[in-house]
Amino acid sequence: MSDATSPAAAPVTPEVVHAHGLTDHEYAEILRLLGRTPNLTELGVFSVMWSEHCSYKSSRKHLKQLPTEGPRVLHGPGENAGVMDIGDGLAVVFKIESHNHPSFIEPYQGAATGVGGILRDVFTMGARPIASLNSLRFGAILHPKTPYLVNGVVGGIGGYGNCVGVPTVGGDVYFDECYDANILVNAFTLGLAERDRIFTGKARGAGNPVVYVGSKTGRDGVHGATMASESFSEDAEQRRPTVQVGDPFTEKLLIEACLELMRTDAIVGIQDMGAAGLTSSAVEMAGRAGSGVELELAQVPLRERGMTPYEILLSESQERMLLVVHPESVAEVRAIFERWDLDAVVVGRVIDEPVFRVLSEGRPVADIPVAALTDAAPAYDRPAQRPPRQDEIQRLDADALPRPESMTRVLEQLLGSPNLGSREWVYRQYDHYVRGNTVLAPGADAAVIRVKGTSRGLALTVDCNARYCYLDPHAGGMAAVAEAARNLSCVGATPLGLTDCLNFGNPEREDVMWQFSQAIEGMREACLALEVPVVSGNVSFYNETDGVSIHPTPTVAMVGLLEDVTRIATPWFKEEGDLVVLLGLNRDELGGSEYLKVVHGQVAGKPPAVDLVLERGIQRTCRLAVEQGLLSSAHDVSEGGLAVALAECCIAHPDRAGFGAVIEIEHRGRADALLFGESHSRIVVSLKERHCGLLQDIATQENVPMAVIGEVDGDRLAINDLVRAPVQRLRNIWSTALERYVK
Amino acid sequence: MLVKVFVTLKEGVLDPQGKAVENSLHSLGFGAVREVRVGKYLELNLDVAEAGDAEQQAQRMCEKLLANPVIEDYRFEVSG
Amino acid sequence: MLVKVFVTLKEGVLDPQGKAVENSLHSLGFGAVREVRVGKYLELNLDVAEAGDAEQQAQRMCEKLLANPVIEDYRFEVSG
Amino acid sequence: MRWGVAVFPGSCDDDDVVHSLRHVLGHDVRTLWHKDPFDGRCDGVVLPGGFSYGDYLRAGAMARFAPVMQGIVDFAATGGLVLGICNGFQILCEAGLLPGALTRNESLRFVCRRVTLRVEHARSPFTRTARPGDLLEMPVKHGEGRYYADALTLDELRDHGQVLLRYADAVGGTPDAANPNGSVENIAGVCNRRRNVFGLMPHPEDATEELLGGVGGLTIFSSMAAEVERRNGA
Ligand SMILES: Nc1ncnc2c1ncn2[C@@H]1O[C@H](COP(=O)(O)OP(=O)(O)O)[C@@H](O)[C@H]1O
Ligand SMILES: [Mg+2]
Repeated sequence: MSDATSPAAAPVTPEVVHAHGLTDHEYAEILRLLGRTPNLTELGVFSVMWSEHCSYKSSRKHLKQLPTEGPRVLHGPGENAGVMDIGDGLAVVFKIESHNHPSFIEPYQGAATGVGGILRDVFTMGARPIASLNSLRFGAILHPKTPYLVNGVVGGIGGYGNCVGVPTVGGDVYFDECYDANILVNAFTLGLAERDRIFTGKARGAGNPVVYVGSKTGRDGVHGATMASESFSEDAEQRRPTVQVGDPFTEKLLIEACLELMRTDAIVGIQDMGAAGLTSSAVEMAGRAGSGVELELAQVPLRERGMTPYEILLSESQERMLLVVHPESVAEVRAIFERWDLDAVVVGRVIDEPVFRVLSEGRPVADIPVAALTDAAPAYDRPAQRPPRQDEIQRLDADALPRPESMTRVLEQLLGSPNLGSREWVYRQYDHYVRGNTVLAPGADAAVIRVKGTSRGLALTVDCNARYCYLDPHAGGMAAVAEAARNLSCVGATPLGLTDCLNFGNPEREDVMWQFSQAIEGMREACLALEVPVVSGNVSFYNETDGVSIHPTPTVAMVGLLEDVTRIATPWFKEEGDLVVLLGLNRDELGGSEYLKVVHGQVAGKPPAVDLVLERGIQRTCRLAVEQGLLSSAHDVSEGGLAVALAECCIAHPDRAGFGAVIEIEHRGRADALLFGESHSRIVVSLKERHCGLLQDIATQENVPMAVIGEVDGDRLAINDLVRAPVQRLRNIWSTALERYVK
Repeated sequence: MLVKVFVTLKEGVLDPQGKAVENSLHSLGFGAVREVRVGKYLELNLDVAEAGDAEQQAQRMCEKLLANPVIEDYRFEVSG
Repeated sequence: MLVKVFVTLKEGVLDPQGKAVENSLHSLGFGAVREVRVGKYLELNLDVAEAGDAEQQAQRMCEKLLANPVIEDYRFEVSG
Repeated sequence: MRWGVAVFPGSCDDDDVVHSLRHVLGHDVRTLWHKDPFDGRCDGVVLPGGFSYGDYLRAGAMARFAPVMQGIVDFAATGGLVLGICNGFQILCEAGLLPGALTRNESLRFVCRRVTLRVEHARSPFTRTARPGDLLEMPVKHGEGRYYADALTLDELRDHGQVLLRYADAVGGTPDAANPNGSVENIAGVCNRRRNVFGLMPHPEDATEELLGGVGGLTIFSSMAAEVERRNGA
């Protein structure tokens, strides 16, 4: 690939074509569209624009299945981020994105630049970023590389997010050997904008100048977009020079300068330079407007000497934006960026002719019809096939499982396990208070931030159980949406919309495509039933190493609205004497549980099934009860099952030791299934006895089973005659679980 | 044996720290400053007798821990 | 002129980073390592003709910005 | 009360300070842009938290040379009240307005959590509405907050009652466990000998509303306001 950096005159041979990740068929199509042979620079442009990452060529057909409409949706997928109306003339702008492969190569910088990238997607639309989430998947906790990766990634997310002054208010972290050689780092940001001042990436108006702002261009990440679209192999670590380094300080200046400029009328269109840098931002802006763009590379601010047009066009240097402005505003743009000590340079102009034309000191180096790069990009209907071994995976002989001697011991083992232990070690490294809106910091079912100047609040969560998706991608996709909505409902928020990051293996494999289409179908059904539109998202394929795929991981980040931010619920018990109530049904589903994995070393069975009607009823019941001020606490049952959920109610208070509880549940089946089965649609609430009747009324109306299962009491947790443990002991085990491994 | 290790960013890798120091030095009036790069400097004592042994260990320590080969270069000196 | 600046923590100032590196090296099997100190290493080009001038400027840069005298010592080398 | 809040490139908590002073306390606030000289026409100045100039060399090292700082130094020299929060504290130490230095947290990690602070002295413009031994709750969030001063300086600080706040536990003790960053003697905030310049690592501006988890930070701002009233009334 070394000759890719030599001048455009270098010959385009079949090897060069393949090295760019293009198939013979795709190359033939390029020849047809151009009516001539592309030069090397043009080939590079095609390769990034037609990469999976930019073109969504394998996923487009399936993504159309997702419901994207709703009364509050202002901009759905297709823009840099989704936009939703929250009333009072305000809108929220949010999106999630992956930075998986870069984070494996250089965890700190990979994660940091992932945060930087998603921030730009959000403020490019005119929104002030006010909250971030991150969703992380690492390999087995005992894998020798895991602590290094965890420390690097968490450090990078904090290092970048803290420095730009955007609070990181939540996220999730899981460990599983399927990610040993392919970790996942998905970053989410939410911004707040005025409803009528949303900016989009459109290069309108022939003659309008195209302005480059932000950091100078170096050779960083040349070919990042194609890397994100290729499988990993051992030699990936040799792609070293392409690592991007983040500069959060410059990003902070860029945010302030752009938001300041957005208060003027200078901007016609604006877009961040993300994957495939200058090329994709210019081409996408022209594509959306049906126009063309002409660039003069000699004007582009460069950090390194001797950069070729190829490198300038494909560089993924961070902290850069591309603007189209009104001609008379150029001086104003310059003045504002100078005030923030940033470069702002006119590098081209909008043209009527719909082509992407690039000059280098007046000499043409690329000339490609915009549509050839956008609309004409390949779209595949890749074959999908349920793998025969799926039946085998789903088989679980529960009767053959040895019965644990002590359920208390099992509970302790689970609370101290990497996937169920407290995440505090992670989120303590993130500033979750900056901007002064954080009502509920990490540690609850969802984060809550207030919206200044209104009585409203926003709730945020990110969820996905990839083990469920592996066992049954349809049920798993459904569960991811259901759980996210449930987490929002637990704090009292009504789901508004979601953004998803679909992390999958190699789409050229039939079983992966099957997983993909199944997961989307499951998500779709849950979105429809729970009335949550998908407003933005991201697809990350090729998460495999040497032919082994990760578990399908369709991460769902969901945003909810609270009309009154003072009316929220938190997971932990508040007062002795409160009754403990279970909304929902125990169904003894052990398949895919953390208990099976941790205690019996098995990943098997059918994952718990989601009954969407019940799910909807449970969530509404919880929300109404929070709204009416009936509840002292609310917490959903998820990984680890009922026993872990009850334990969390006792121990999850951020500063205090917590209360115990005495629980008596009627039950006839297996004790382990009762305690540790992960049936969906269950919420544990606590409340004053006098509120019980009112809660029962709501539950009856919503057709939701409800049972009083015990009382908040003392300083130990007791469940039937199965579990008996001091709260302090459980808390110690739980709160030190992660740091024991990763420190 | 005293080992001094110098860890610097690879050429071409963005050095925001260096850039910031350069800007500050300029605004403090040091106009002649060009290209500042900021790296790490480590001193460690090695309880071994032979310089050759120290060199070998230093080499391996740099490779394994002290420098991040993805973005950094290193250099070391061993002295009595 | 190339100026190399070494900034190290004063003796007596706790160096948790040095301690952490030392522990990591031990657990990687480098048992002979003693007393690791971590500091900063800066390289800067000075567009001046005279070494003496470079020395003077380097001195002032260290005093004013590059090191904090409450906690740090510095040292620099000027080369052609 | 008229406040000035300095804004450096990379300041992050400036908006939060302005919000607390203007909307929670109802005071007059203006921002002081780092490139502009400061005329001293304020009753109190706040240097907010964040990562001024990226904090790329040492936290606060570059900000002290900003044009606005000369005016703030002059303001302090005439007895004006200057409060440095987090990065502001680091800047004040770098500028020599406060003794000591803030170094990398002992854990080598950024730390964000609520802490309890014990008021050591109420005889200061920053703590005058409190009583010695009072406990205040507010968050810390920093990577370089380990206060360091040599033995001689520590003696002086003690002799002159300059340590205004220490990290404490729920009952007012000062065990290591209550210390989020390894600061010497659990020191969370110190003032100068003249007692008109104060720096602390915790964030009072993030603890001024019950909705956001408590009002422990109000003590600092209202003490300053009370001091100004006293001075003006006198
Ligand atoms: N990577 C992370 N960054 C920030 N907060 C996190 C992260 N991972 C987990 N958390 C927080 O820890 C708490 C527990 O997370 P999790 O167990 O995933 O919750 P749940 O099961 O309710 O979805 C949540 O408040 C979550 O936001
Ligand atoms: Mg939950």
